[in-house]
Amino acid sequence: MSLLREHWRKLALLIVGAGVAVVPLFVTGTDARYVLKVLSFVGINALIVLGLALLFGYAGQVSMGHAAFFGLGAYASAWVTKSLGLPWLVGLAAAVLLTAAAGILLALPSLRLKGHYLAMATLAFGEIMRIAFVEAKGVTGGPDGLSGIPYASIGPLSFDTPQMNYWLVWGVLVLAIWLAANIVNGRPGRSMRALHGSELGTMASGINITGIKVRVFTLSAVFAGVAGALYASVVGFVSPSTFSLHLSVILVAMAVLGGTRSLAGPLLAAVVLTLIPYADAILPGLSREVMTVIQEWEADVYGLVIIIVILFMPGGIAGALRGVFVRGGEAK
Amino acid sequence: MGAPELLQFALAGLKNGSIYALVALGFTIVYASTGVINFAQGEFVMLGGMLSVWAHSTLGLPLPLAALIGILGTAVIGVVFELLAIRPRKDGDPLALIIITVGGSLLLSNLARHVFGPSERSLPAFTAGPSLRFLGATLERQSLWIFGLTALAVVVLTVFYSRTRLGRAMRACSINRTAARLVGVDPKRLVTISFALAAALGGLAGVVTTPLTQTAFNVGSSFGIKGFAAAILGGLGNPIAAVIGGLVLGLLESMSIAFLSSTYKDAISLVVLLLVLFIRPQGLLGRGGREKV
Amino acid sequence: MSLLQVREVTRSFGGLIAVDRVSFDVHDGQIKAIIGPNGAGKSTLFNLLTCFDRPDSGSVLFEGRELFGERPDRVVRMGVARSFQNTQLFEEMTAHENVILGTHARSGSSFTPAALRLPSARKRDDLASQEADRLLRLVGLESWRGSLAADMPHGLRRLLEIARALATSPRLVLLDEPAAGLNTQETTALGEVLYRIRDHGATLVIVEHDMGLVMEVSDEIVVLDRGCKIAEGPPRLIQKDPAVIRAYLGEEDADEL
Amino acid sequence: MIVNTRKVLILFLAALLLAVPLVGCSSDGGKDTSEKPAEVKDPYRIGAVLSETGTYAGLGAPERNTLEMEVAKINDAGGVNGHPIEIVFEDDATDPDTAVAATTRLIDKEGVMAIIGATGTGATMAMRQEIDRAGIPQLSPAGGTAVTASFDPLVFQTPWSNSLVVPFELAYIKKQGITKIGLIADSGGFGKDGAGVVKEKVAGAGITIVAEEAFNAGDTDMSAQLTKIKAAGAEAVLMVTAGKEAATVAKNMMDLGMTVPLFGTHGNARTEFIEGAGAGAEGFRFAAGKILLPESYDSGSESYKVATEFIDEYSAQFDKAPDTFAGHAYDALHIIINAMMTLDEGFTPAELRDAIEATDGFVGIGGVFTYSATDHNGMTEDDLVMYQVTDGKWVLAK
Repeated sequence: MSLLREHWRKLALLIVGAGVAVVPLFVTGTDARYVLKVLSFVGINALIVLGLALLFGYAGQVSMGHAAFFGLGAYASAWVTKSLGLPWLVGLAAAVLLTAAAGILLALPSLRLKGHYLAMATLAFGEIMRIAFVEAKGVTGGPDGLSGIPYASIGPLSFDTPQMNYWLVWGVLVLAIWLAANIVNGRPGRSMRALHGSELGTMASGINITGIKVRVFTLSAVFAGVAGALYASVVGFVSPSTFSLHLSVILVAMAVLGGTRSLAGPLLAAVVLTLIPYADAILPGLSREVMTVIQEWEADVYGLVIIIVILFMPGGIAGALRGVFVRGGEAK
Repeated sequence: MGAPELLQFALAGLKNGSIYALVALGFTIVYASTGVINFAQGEFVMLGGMLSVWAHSTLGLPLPLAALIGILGTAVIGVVFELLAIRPRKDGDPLALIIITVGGSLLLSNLARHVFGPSERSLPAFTAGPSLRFLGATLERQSLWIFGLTALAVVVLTVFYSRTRLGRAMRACSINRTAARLVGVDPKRLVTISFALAAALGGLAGVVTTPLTQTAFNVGSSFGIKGFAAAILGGLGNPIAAVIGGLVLGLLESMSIAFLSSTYKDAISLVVLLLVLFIRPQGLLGRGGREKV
Repeated sequence: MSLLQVREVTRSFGGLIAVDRVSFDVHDGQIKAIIGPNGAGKSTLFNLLTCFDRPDSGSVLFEGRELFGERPDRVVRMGVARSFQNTQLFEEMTAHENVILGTHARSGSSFTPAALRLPSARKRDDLASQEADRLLRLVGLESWRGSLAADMPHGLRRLLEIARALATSPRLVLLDEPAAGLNTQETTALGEVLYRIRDHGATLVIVEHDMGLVMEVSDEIVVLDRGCKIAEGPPRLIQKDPAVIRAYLGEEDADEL
Repeated sequence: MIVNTRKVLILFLAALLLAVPLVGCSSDGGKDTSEKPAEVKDPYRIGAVLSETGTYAGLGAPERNTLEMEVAKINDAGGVNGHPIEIVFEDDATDPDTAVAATTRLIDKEGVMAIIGATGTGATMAMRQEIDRAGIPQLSPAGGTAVTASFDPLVFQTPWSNSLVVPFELAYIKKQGITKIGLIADSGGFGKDGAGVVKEKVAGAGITIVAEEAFNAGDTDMSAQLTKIKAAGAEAVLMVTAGKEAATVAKNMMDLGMTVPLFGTHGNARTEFIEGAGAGAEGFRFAAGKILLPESYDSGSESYKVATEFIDEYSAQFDKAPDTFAGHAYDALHIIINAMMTLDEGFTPAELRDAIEATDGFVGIGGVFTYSATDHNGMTEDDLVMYQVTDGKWVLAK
């Protein structure tokens, strides 16, 4: 049984990988560039939300400061590749190391805090970092930001077209999903589910709860940092206004809408909510008039969608999906 | 730096602090009845200002009446929001409700943009006239309104919580939701009342600050952050803690400007807030307590 | 040197002293029982020994190392496992998984090997799975391997929790009322399990109300009353100790002595 | 739990299967008339990336109003050489990456030949990568110095930048006999940019900064900062911000009993400031283009005619006088239109860019624009005047 599932998973992963890979071959119209750019943004958001889903859905923690990690990753790689002129992979490594360090430094003292106090601490961290992004002009370019950030490249391979950007972002995303799924299904995931079941029992099993939470927090910070590095090279421009509290809150909302103990739900929420203002990227029939109305009412629609989903889908998207799957005959 | 300047810094800090305190009070009230941080609290401040401006400038009503409309109108919106968006979620899961308030915040601020337009609006001062001078420092008349109304709100809330049956039921409810039912009060009604109260207080904050700062559809989030910070700094417990948190935050900011740097005043006060949380995770006046095995 | 040295341990709640300067030793390979009337402070002492609670004063040395001040999970990794009076199982997991979680104490929950599905992680998972199966057989639960903890009958849940505790490869196992709620047959089976555990090299401390079980399995007994140790010794002597009889007078258990 | 991974994968697969055909369709449906060689009556399409929502919504709204009004007028008058003008609006929600996606959509999906935008400096800068790639000209109504200081041959700017306004204003301040100023600026893009230029230029103007203070958007009181400026012995306060907090600064100064003059910049040329600051606005002086008071032009001049006509039409249509942002959008549009007028049928974006760069003496709302290969801001100090608030109205300052 387990072997069967193992194969299933490999096969499915292959199919999805292949599916993601071939999308650019189908997107060939005049607006291909636009569609691929939008899909790249979707992938970047999905990557951050994936980290938040691990943090919130499995470790039960909330971070209101993930935009700051996103920004740290973006600035780190932008600075290394643009100002220092070093290879992109070095920039990526800098983004990973910096966000990991910041994640641990914030997580260690913060995880003593519960609920709202943790939310406030991470929020404060996010705001402090935003001020730092504005003030550290020498590195960040201040409020004007850093422009002319080079495209990602690995050796001779340059990710300088929308197709390549798309492949890069979604390649990293698929890899991150694989990592996250392994964690969730492996020992750390089991420990986190245990924690969800009984905190005392978890301690009695000799499991270091704080250690796990710190690691999940750090991992989710690193996911955001990697997303930042991707963002910097895809957009070519980084400025402080992107990494706002508003973004942090929207990302958390996506994770919560997705539902707990699920990766699929939050990912789906990230994809759908990110696509709202770019609806015509996947629904080409939409007229300009409709798009104008959507853009005008986008923020209201966001708010409304958040309220309605949480009111009428108590388990989030994941809960609804589970319902469908169970009814679909999966129950043993 | 002389004594008059110091006093001036203190007054500036207390004025900002009182505004933060008013917003923090709203957070505290909703938190007490639901265990939820209401991210739409800042939007109540915005709505209070916007509605009173609308009543005063567009309808041409006298200022006191416009202020009343701002406060009561916001309270009504708070109740409607609770009935439509909070109450239907039966399990009362705090995190779900918090995210609902995030959605509410987005919705309210953008609806306000559609209704009132994107530009900033203002109100005249409650009492005209030059600012008061004493000991070499000055204080504008509107600040007295802010101090007075904040103090009044604290007194009324304290009396309400300790002397009235409804208030006591709300306190009981914050400890244990079934306890309220034992006292014979429907906890659902208490949640509605707490939203009405919090919205009215937010509206009040909006009305008294608009003559000083103007208001716009997007001012809610900055009020929300400061109020949330003040409520956490004080410790999410009682009205007094909220006010102390607000005043401490305000003074912290103005003293940062006085002795350090106005560029980093927010960073400085946030760092202090973080340190307080790391040392006293329950806030300055919050109840500690070990966890039970 | 004794495995566990309890020295002058005191814990009070408000004005009430729950554990008052209690001292005793547990030697390697022993089964030691802690008994006493309701409210004698047994559970409090138990929580103190496993660091789920902090004492006001005193010290507890395990293999010569101070336990007080350690986190509960570290104490488990040092070799002191426990069960709970109200079982703390992972209800939505199978019996097998519950026991596997105990093995995390030794082999950790490390992220990197798991995330990358390294061969070392798989090997460790296989070993953990085999170890869990072995322990399920040890406590006689092999037929319940795939059942959810939530679906298991009360008595078996206690055994499952013991198996999980053993999975942490402890040198000392503390069991909090393992026989509570068990029928005679189950209690006899439990006694067998306790012997088997000891024969595998672990030392046992049990808090227990069932005097039959206590008298049968324990090598030594500590008697607490109102927070104080009033007697310590082998079962035969304890049964005749006047202070113990006095403490139990008026309690229904006194007849059983 | 293994099942869960499978669900992740299945879902993604499902989403992809759904997305791929849709995307595929879009490539069929995406063919555009603008691809064909321009025929008579085919519209010329211009993109506009404006902040209609988000923080800068208050700025994006008048810009959009202006563009809609002006395009209708141009088309009623027969368009450009017979081609109607079509503006494709995008909202960047005051967010750089939304601006990038919007730009990509305008270029690839809508086939625009020039882009007006973005409202904010950050979004303007973010769009550059796409603009450069497509090689089409961009006219930005954003005021940041970086827009033209960090030079891009494709990017033009219509507002007075801080590097133009600040030296003009410092010279005026010096002329008042003031040598010691206190600087107060917001910590956002506009304030930082302006404060930087002020600090760079004071020495040359013979002025010293005795206190430098900052505030954040959303701050409710600046009296602490002003107290420091007062204590430092400043003879005047120079404020750089475009936010509503400007009114609070003016009011706080009055309430603190500070009698030294307050100077602002073109960022304060909004009626909302006077309304908000009330009595505190009295005597406030700032530099801006002549649009605020058309009578500052000779009444017979071309500038006067353009300005009064625009103000009258805008006021009639939107029941509100146009602010400077409306003016910047007006200029951006008309500079493009004028450049198009000079070109033959079937011009390329590169030719359009060259024609825009050749703009010489265009009389707009912000001033008279003359672009060159090195100057893409195009205005001079001659286009600026000092204003003073008197009795709640702008008048020319002495």
